[in-house]
Amino acid sequence: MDGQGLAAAASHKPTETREAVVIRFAGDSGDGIQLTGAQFTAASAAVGNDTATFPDFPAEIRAPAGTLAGVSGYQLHFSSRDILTPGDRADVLVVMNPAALAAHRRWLQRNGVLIANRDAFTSKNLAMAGYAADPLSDGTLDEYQLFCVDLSRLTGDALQDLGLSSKEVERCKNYFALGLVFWLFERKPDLVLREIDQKFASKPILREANLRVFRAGWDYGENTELFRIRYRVPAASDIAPGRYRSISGNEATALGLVAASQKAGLALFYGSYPITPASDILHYLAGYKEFGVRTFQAEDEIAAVCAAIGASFGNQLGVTATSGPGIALKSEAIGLAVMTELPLVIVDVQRGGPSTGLPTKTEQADLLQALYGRNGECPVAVLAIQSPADAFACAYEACRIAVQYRVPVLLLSDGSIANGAEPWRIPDAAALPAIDPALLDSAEALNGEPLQPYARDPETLARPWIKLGVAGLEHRIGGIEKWDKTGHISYDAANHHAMVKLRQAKVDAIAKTLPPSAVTGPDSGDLLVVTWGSPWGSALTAVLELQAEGKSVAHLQLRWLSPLPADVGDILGRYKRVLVPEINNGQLVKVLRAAYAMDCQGYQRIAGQPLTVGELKAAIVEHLPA
Amino acid sequence: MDGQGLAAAASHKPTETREAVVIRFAGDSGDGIQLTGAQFTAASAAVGNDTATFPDFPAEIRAPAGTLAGVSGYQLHFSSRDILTPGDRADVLVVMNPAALAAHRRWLQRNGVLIANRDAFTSKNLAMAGYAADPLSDGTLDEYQLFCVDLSRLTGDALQDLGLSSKEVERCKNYFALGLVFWLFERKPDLVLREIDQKFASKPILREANLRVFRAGWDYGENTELFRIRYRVPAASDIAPGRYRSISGNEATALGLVAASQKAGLALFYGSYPITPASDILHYLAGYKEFGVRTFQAEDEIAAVCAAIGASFGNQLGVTATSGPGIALKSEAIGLAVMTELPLVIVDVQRGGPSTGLPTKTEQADLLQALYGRNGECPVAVLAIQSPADAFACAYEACRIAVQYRVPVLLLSDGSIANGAEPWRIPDAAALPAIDPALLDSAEALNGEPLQPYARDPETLARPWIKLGVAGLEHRIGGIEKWDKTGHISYDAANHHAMVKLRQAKVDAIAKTLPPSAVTGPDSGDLLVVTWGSPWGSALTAVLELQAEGKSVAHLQLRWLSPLPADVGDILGRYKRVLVPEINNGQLVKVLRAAYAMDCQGYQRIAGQPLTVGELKAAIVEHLPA
Amino acid sequence: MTAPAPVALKPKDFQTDQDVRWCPGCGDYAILAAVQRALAKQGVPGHLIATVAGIGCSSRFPYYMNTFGFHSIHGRAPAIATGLKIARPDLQIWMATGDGDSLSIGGNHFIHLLRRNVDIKVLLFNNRIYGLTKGQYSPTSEFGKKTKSTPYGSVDHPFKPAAVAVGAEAGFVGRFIDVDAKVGAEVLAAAAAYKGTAFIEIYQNCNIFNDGAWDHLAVKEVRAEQTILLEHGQPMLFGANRDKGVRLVGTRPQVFQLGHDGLGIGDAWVHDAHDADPVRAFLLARMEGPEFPTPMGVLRSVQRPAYDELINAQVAEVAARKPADLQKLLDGPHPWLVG
Amino acid sequence: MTAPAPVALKPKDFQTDQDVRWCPGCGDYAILAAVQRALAKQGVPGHLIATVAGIGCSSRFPYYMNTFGFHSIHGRAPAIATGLKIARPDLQIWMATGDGDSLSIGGNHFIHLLRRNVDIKVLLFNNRIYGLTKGQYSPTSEFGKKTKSTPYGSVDHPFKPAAVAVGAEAGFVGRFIDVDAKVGAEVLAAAAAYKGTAFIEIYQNCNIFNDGAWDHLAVKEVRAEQTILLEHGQPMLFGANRDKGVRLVGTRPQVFQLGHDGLGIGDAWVHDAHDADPVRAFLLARMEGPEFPTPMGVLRSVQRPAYDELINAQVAEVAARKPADLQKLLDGPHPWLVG
Ligand SMILES: Cc1ncc(C[n+]2csc(CCOP(=O)(O)OP(=O)(O)O)c2C)c(N)n1
Ligand SMILES: Cc1ncc(C[n+]2csc(CCOP(=O)(O)OP(=O)(O)O)c2C)c(N)n1
Ligand code: SF4
Ligand code: SF4
Ligand SMILES: [Mg+2]
Ligand SMILES: [Mg+2]
Repeated sequence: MDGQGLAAAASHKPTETREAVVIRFAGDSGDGIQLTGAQFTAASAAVGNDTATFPDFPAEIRAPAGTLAGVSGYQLHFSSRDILTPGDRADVLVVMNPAALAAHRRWLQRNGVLIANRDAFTSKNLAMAGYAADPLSDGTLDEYQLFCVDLSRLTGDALQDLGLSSKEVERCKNYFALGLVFWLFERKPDLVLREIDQKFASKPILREANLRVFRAGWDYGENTELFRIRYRVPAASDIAPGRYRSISGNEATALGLVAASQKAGLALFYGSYPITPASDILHYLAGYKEFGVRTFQAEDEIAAVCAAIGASFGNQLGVTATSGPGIALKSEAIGLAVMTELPLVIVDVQRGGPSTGLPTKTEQADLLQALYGRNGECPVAVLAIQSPADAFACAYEACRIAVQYRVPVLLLSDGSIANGAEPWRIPDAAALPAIDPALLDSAEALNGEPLQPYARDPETLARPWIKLGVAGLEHRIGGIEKWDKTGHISYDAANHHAMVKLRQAKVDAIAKTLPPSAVTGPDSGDLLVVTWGSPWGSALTAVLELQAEGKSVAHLQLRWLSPLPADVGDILGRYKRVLVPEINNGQLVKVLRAAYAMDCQGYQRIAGQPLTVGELKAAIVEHLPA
Repeated sequence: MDGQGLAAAASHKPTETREAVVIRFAGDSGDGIQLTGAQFTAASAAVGNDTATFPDFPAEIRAPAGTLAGVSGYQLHFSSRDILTPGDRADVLVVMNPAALAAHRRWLQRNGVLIANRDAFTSKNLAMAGYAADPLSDGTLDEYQLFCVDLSRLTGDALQDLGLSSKEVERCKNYFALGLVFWLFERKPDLVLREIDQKFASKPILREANLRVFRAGWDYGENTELFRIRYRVPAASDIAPGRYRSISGNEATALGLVAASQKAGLALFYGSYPITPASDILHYLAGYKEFGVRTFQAEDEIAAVCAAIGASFGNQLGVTATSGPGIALKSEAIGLAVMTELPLVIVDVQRGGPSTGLPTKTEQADLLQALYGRNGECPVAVLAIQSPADAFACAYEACRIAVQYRVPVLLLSDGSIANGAEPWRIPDAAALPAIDPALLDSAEALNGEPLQPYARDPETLARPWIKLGVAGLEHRIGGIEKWDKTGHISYDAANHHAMVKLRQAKVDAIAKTLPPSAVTGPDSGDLLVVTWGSPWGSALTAVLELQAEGKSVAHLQLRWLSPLPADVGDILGRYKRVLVPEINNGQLVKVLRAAYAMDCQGYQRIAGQPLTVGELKAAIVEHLPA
Repeated sequence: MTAPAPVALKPKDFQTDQDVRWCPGCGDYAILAAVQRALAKQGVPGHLIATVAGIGCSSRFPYYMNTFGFHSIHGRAPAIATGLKIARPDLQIWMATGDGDSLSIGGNHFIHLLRRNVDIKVLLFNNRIYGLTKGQYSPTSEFGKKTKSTPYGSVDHPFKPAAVAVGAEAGFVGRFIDVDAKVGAEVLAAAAAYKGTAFIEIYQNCNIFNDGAWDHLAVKEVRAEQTILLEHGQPMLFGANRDKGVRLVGTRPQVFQLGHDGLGIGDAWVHDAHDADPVRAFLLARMEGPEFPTPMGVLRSVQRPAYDELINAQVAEVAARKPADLQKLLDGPHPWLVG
Repeated sequence: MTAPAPVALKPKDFQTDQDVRWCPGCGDYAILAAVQRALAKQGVPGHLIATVAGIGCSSRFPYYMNTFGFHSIHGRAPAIATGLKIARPDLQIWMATGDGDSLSIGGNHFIHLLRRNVDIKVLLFNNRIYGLTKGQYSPTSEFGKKTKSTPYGSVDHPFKPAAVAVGAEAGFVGRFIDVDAKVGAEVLAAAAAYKGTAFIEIYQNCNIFNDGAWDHLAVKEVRAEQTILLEHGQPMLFGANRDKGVRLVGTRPQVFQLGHDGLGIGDAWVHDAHDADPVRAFLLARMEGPEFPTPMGVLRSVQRPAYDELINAQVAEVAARKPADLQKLLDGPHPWLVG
C-alpha cells in the first residue's frame, strides 16, 4: 500500500480551516490509545502544528476490558499558533467503548465531535460502564455532533481473508480510528505507514493487516456520507525557526542529564528504583550506554540515592529520580549529601498524594517536601520544570549547578510533564553551555599545604571535588558535622552555627547567577499571577487572554524555588494583588508569604489534573481588585 | 556510716545565703559526671529547691581518658525561686581533669568558684587538653576563685586499707567531689547514702568505699582551710504546693504515654529503633510491662512506625519515637497513617543536624520536617514540649488527640528536654482527663446499613476506629486515595480535591478544642517574643527580667504548631514587633510569616546548646522599636 | 489463644464486592481462588482473619478478601503485619506480597519477619518481574533478562527466595505454582495450621510482562518431570510415571531412575519436613532444573515459639506478678511534698 | 582493571592523624591493626583504596585509615560502596560495619550486595550489641539477653550472619575473632585477593556493653577446643592437640576423637572452600558450640563475575559498537525543520 497515494488523493469533500483543535482519544487500556495518540501527535507536529499532549493513564495495568477502571485517555492540542497547554476541553472525542464515553464525556465541548465505536456498545459493556440505556440512541448525547462508526465490524471486514484470530483483529481497530482521524484532519500518513512497516517488519501478515485497516479508516471518512467536511489546521507560523522534534518530559529529562554529563566530561551514574511516573527516565537512560551512562536499578529508593552519592564521591555525575514516596524515603540520605557537599541531582516526578495516593495522576504537592523534608537545617537547591520540552534545559541546569556548587539539586517534574509531549526546538549539541567540574586532581595543586577538603571557593562557596585514586589526596568525609576547611569531625558550638549558615549561603549564592526574572505583561499593575511547574502553560495562556481583554494582569513563572531569585520580592511588591495557582493545597504561596511577608493569595484545585485556562481566568478575575 | 550524723553535724564555718546557684560538673565520660549531677539534683530538689538541669554529653561512648572528645558535662540550676532554665553560666564549676577545664571553662562566670582535681593535671593530661603550661599555676585562671583539691590522692588515702585496685579507687573519686559540694551547699546526704546502700548492696566493699569517700569529701570541706564559707539556697517558696519528683523529659514522655494508654483503656504499642537522644524512652517503656506496654525494638525506623501503624489498626495505641534522621525515614509511612486516618503518635527528640550532625547536642531544626516532610498534602498534628516536666502533659495530649481525631500526632521534644531534669508536680492519676477511644465495636451500631469506614464524626471529622475481630465489621484500608464514607479506592478528581481539604480540615478542627493562648505580659505593646519548644524557659525568663526593667515586652509560648491556635494571628497583631528566637535557622518564624503575612523577625543561634537568657535579653532589646 | 472451633464456610464467603482489577489471564486469579478455598476449608470466619499487603499487582490481594484488610506501602507489609499480630494475636494473618515488594524494597523486613517467627502466613507471588510498574526486572529475574530497565540484559544475579528464607531462619517454607490447585491447597492448609512465619513461594505467571516465566515447570506436559512434590515421610519420587527418584549422596542430591543401577524406592531421600537441622531444607530450596526437579509442597515445617506469643507472654508474666499502679509509677521512688 | 604491582608499605602508612575514639580495651583496636597490617602486606597504596562505613562504633573505621574514606549513615554503606565501586572499579573498597548497621537497619542492602557480588570487602564487627547507642540488643544477640531495651530479656531469635550471607548467594565467607591476629591475617589476605563481595564476620568484644560475649571461643584456654580453623584442602582437625576431627555423616557434622572408634584423619571432612555448591558452606556457617567447634578462617571462596565488572563491561561493549553522537541522540528519529 502506498501512503503517498493516500495523501495525494485529493478529497472530494470540503475543508474548513481551524486555528487549533483539541482531540481526545479514550478507550480500554488494551486498545492502544496511547500509541494512537502519539502517532497522531507526531503527524501533527510533522506538518508544522504546535502540539501539546496530556496522556491520562488508568492506575491499573489492564483492568478487565470494558470497566471504568480500565479506561485510558490521551488528549492532544494541535494548533497553527504557539500553544502552551494540552487544552482545557476537547473539540473531538473518540471513544472505543461505553466506559470510555462515561469516563471522558465531561471533557468534550458542547457541540463537539463525538466519534463512537458502536460495536462496543453492547448491553454487557453498557452495564459495566453504568449505563441503563444506550446513550448512542437515547438522545443523551444530543449536545454533541455524534458519529457512530461500526469500528470493530469494519476492521473485521477489511481483514476477512487474512486468517487472523478475532483477538488479533480486535487489536487492529485502533488503526481504523487513526486512519479516520488522519483523513478528517488531513494528516500525512507517511509517518504511520513507516512505523507500521518497522514495527511489523518480521510479521508480514500483521503489517499488511494494520496497513489495510488504516486505509479502511481513511477511506471510510472519504467515502461514506457520515462526514461531510474535513478540517485543516495550518502549520504554525509564530514558532521560532529551528529543528524540532516531539518530546515527552521524561525523555527530555533523560536527554538533559546525558547532555550535561557529556559536556562535563563525567560519566552519568543513574541510581533509581522504578516508580510511576518516573520509571521511563530509567528506561531511556538504560538505552544510552554508548554515552557511558551507568544505570543501577537499586533494591529501593534509599539504595538508589546512596549509590548515586557513592558514585559522586567517586567523581561521576550522581543522579537519582523517583516520585514523592521515593523522595520521602531518600530524605535521610539527601541530608548526607548536603553534609558531605557532594554534587547530586534528585529528580522528583510528582504524582497525587499523600501516601500511595493517585499514582498515575499529576500533582505538585511535593514542593515543601523538597524544600524542608529533611532533618536539621538541610538546604538544597530546588528548581521546577514548566513543560515537557523545558525538562531538557532544567535537567541540564540542575546538573550544572550540582557540579559547580557541590550541592544536591532537587529537580521537580510532575506526571503531566513526564508523560505529556510537545515540540522541542533541538539545541545545537556543540553550543550547549560548558560545565567545568574543576576536580582537584593532583596533590601538586596543594603547594605543600595539607589538603583541606572543606576549603571554599570564594564565589560559589563550593568545597573542592577531590579526585579519588590520586596519591596525596586521601581524605575522609561523613555525616557528622565538619570543621570548615579541614573537614574533620567537629562538635564545636560556634563552628556548627557557622556551618549551618554556610550551607544555606552556598545555596543562596546560586541566586547571584540567575538572570533577572521575566514578567509577561505590565511591569506593575493590578494583579500578578505567580506559578511554578506545570501550571505555567495554563496560567500564561489565561493571563495573555485577559491582557487581550484589557485587564492589568501579568505572569511570573518561577523556575528556581531555592534560592528564590533576588528580584522576586521587588516584582511582587509592584502589583496590588498576587495570585498563586497551584495543584496542591497552597505551597508556593506559603513560601512567598514567608519570604516577603506579603498577603499573596492562592488558587488550588487538587484533582490529579492540570489546571485549565478557563478556571484560571475565572480565578484571576475574581481576585482582581475592585 | 551515718548520714544523719553528717547532716546534723553543725558546721563551724559561716554560711552565705544565695537565691540561686548554677553548678556545673565536668570530667571524663568514665568519671561518673552524669550520676554525680543527678544525685546533687535529687538532693537539691529534696530540700525544696526548684531545679533545672542540662546534661552535656560527648558524642563518643568513652573516648580515650583525658581527651577533649571524652568530656562529659552536667549543669544544675537550683533556686529558692521558681526557675525556668538550667542557667546561662555557672557559679561553680567542678573539673576532674584538664580537658574538662578546657572544654567547660567558658561556661563559668567571672569570679565563679572553680574546683579542680589537681591530681589529674599531669603533663600528659595537660598536653591532651592542649595546654602548654599548667593553668592551675600560671595565672590564667585568676578571674575565678580557684580551689585545687588533690581529689584522686585524697580518695586513695581514704581507701588505703580496703585492698581495692587503683582502677576501683579511681571510680570512687566522684563521691569525694559529691561529698565536698554537698558540704559546700548544705545538702542532706541521706538520699546519696541510701543510693549507695542499694547500688552496692551485693558488693559490701564497694559500698563501704563509696560511703567513706563521700564522707572524706564532706570532711575535707569542713576541716581544711581551703573553703571559708558555705552557701545556703533556701527552699523555694513560690512553688505551687503538691507532691513533686524530679523527672527528665524522656522519662516524663514515657510516663505520659503509659498514663494515656491506661486512661484510654488501650494497650500501648511502642515500636522504636534506638537512636540518641530518644533511646531512653524505649528503655523506660520496656520496663513497664505490668501496664500492658508492648515494646518492639524494630529492625529500623521504618519497621518501627509501620508496626505501630499495624498495632493501631489492631486497636492498640500505636506510638513510635526517634530523632530527626529517623523521622526522615518514617516519613513515607506517616503518610500511610494520614491516608488511613489511624491514631498514631510519633515522637521526635530533635538533635543537631543535618544528617548525623551532632547526635548528642540539642537543636530544634525539625519543625518544618514535622509539618511538611512528606510527599503530597499530608497534614499531621504537631505539638512541642517546652521543658522536661512538660513532656508528661504533652505526651498525654498527643495520645488524646491521636485517638480522638484518628490522626497522626507528631510530638516534638529535643535533646535538652530529653536529658534535662526538673521537679515535676505529680498529677493525681485518677484525675487525669478521660480519653474515650469510642471504638466502633459492634455491627449492631450500623443498623443494617453497610459499614462506612470513612464516615465522619461531625465535630472532629474523625472516621470510626473499627474494632478488628468483630463479625460484620470486615473492611479494608490502604494508601491509595479513598472515597469519602465508603473508603473504597477512588481515582475521582473531585473526590481527591475534597479529601485533601478534608484531611487538612480534620487537623484544623483540633484548634477548636484548644484553650485561649496565654500571653505573659502586657496584652499589647512594643514587642512579643514567640517561642516553641525548649527555648521557653530562657525566653520567658528574659521577658520577665525585661518587664521588671520596665520594657513593654510579652511572651507567648506555642505548644501547638499544627494547627496553630485560632487566636495567634490576633495576638501577634497587637504588638509593634514580633521576635521569634529558635535553635534553628528560622523555622517557626517562616510559619508565622506565611500564616499571617506579618513581618515577624527571628533570632537564631544554632550551636547545639540551649539559648541563654542573656543573649535573648540582648536580642529583644535590639529588636525593640526605637 | 486457643483456636476457635471451625465453622462451615464457602469460598464465596471470602469474596468481596470489589471489582478484581488484575489483567485477564493473570495468575493472581487462581491464587486468590486457592486461598479462598483454603480458608473456607479451614473454617475460620473472615472476621477473625486479616490480610496485609505491600504494593504491587499481587498486593491488591486484600481488597478481594472478605477479611480485615490492609493494602499498605511498598515493602512494609511484614512490619505492619508484625505490629498487628502482636496487638491482635487472636487474628489469623495472611500477607500477600510480590518478588519486588518482599525481596527488593522489603527485603529487610522480610528476613526479620522470618528470624522473629511472627505468626504470619506469607504468600509471595513470584512472577520474576515488576508487574504494577509495567515490566522492570526483579530480584528473582534471570541473569541476562531483557526488560524495560535492562534493554541490554540484566547483570544482576538473582535471589532464590526460599534459600534467602532458610538463611534467615525460616521455620516453614512451602512452594506451589499458580496453576496447580491441588498442591496449592495442601501447602495453604499446612501454612494455615503452622504457628509462626509460614513462607510460601508461589510461582505466578504475569501474562502481560513476563508471560511463560514458569512454563518450564508449569505446563501440564512437563510438570511431572520438572517438579517434585515433597511429602513428609515419603520417598522423593517424581515423573509422570513416578519412575524417578532423588537420593542424597553426602550433601549432594542425585536423580536416579527406579530400577536402574540397582536403585529402588528404598534409595530415595525420604523427606523430613520437620528436620530441625535446616541444611536439607536449604538444599531443597536451591534445587532446580534442568538437572533436578524443582521441589513443590512443604519444604520445611519446624516449630519454634512465635514472636507474638513470646512478647505477649512476657507482658502477661510480668503483669501477673507486678501490680500496675499508675499513681506509683508517676510518683517514682523519691517524691517530695511542697506546701 | 589489572592490579598494579605491589609496593612496599608499612602498617603505619595506613594510620591517620585522627585520635582513635574507641573505648580503651575495645576489640576494634585489634581489628584496625590487623587490617592495617594486611593492607601493608598486600602492597596496594592507600590512595588506591577506599574505606566506607555506616554508623556505629565500628563504623568509625574510615577515620583511622589513611585511604579515601566515607563514614556515611546508618545501614547504607553497602549501597554507597556499590555506587562508588561501579564508578571507580580501580579502587579497592573495604567496608566496615556492625551487627546492627548491617543486619538490622542495613539488612536489605547487605543481602543485595552479596547477591550482586559487588567487589567489596565487608568487615562485619559482630559484638552482639549496639555499642554506639549504649547497649541495646542487636539482631545477633542471644535469645533472652537482658539489655537496656530488654530488661526482662529479649524474645528475638538471632540471625547467624554467615548463614544469612550464604542464603543471600555469598561467594566468600570468612570469620575470625578480634584477638586472633593470625587467623585475622589469613582471612583478610584471602578477602583482599577475592574479586567479588568478600564477607568477613569478626567476633568483636565490646568491653563496655557486652564484655566477654565471645569469651567462650576467644580466651586462649578454650580457643583451640571451641573453634576450628578451616583450611582449604585440609581435613578438619581441632583441639589443643589437634586430636579431634569433624566428619560429615550425610548432611550432619559429627565430632570425633582421632584414633577412637576406628576413626582417623582419613575420616575427617576435607574442607573445600571452592565447592560451587553452597550447602556445605551453609552447614559450616551455622555450626557452633557447645556441640561443635565454631569454624574460623575462610568458609567459602567461590568466584563468580563481580557486578561492577559486568555493568562496566556492558557499557564498554555497547560503547565499542555504537558511536556516542550527542546531536543524533537529541535529534531523535523524526526531527523536522521550522522556518
Ligand atoms: C516507595 C515506592 N517505591 C516504588 C513504588 C513503585 N512500585 C509499585 S509496585 C512495584 C514493584 C512491583 O513488583 P512486585 O512486588 O514483584 O509485584 P507485582 O506487581 O509483580 O505483583 C514498584 C516498584 C512504590 N509504590 N512505592
Ligand atoms: C537512621 C539512624 N537510626 C539510628 C541511629 C542510631 N544508631 C547509631 S549506631 C546504631 C547501632 C550500632 O550498633 P552496631 O551497628 O552493632 O555498631 P557498634 O556500635 O556495635 O559497633 C544505632 C542504632 C542512627 N545513627 N541513624
Ligand atoms: S501486570 Fe502481570 S502481574 Fe500485574 S495484573 Fe497484569 S498479568 Fe497480573
Ligand atoms: S561501646 Fe563497645 S564497641 Fe563501642 S567503642 Fe566502646 S567498647 Fe568498643
Ligand atoms: Mg513481581
Ligand atoms: Mg554491634
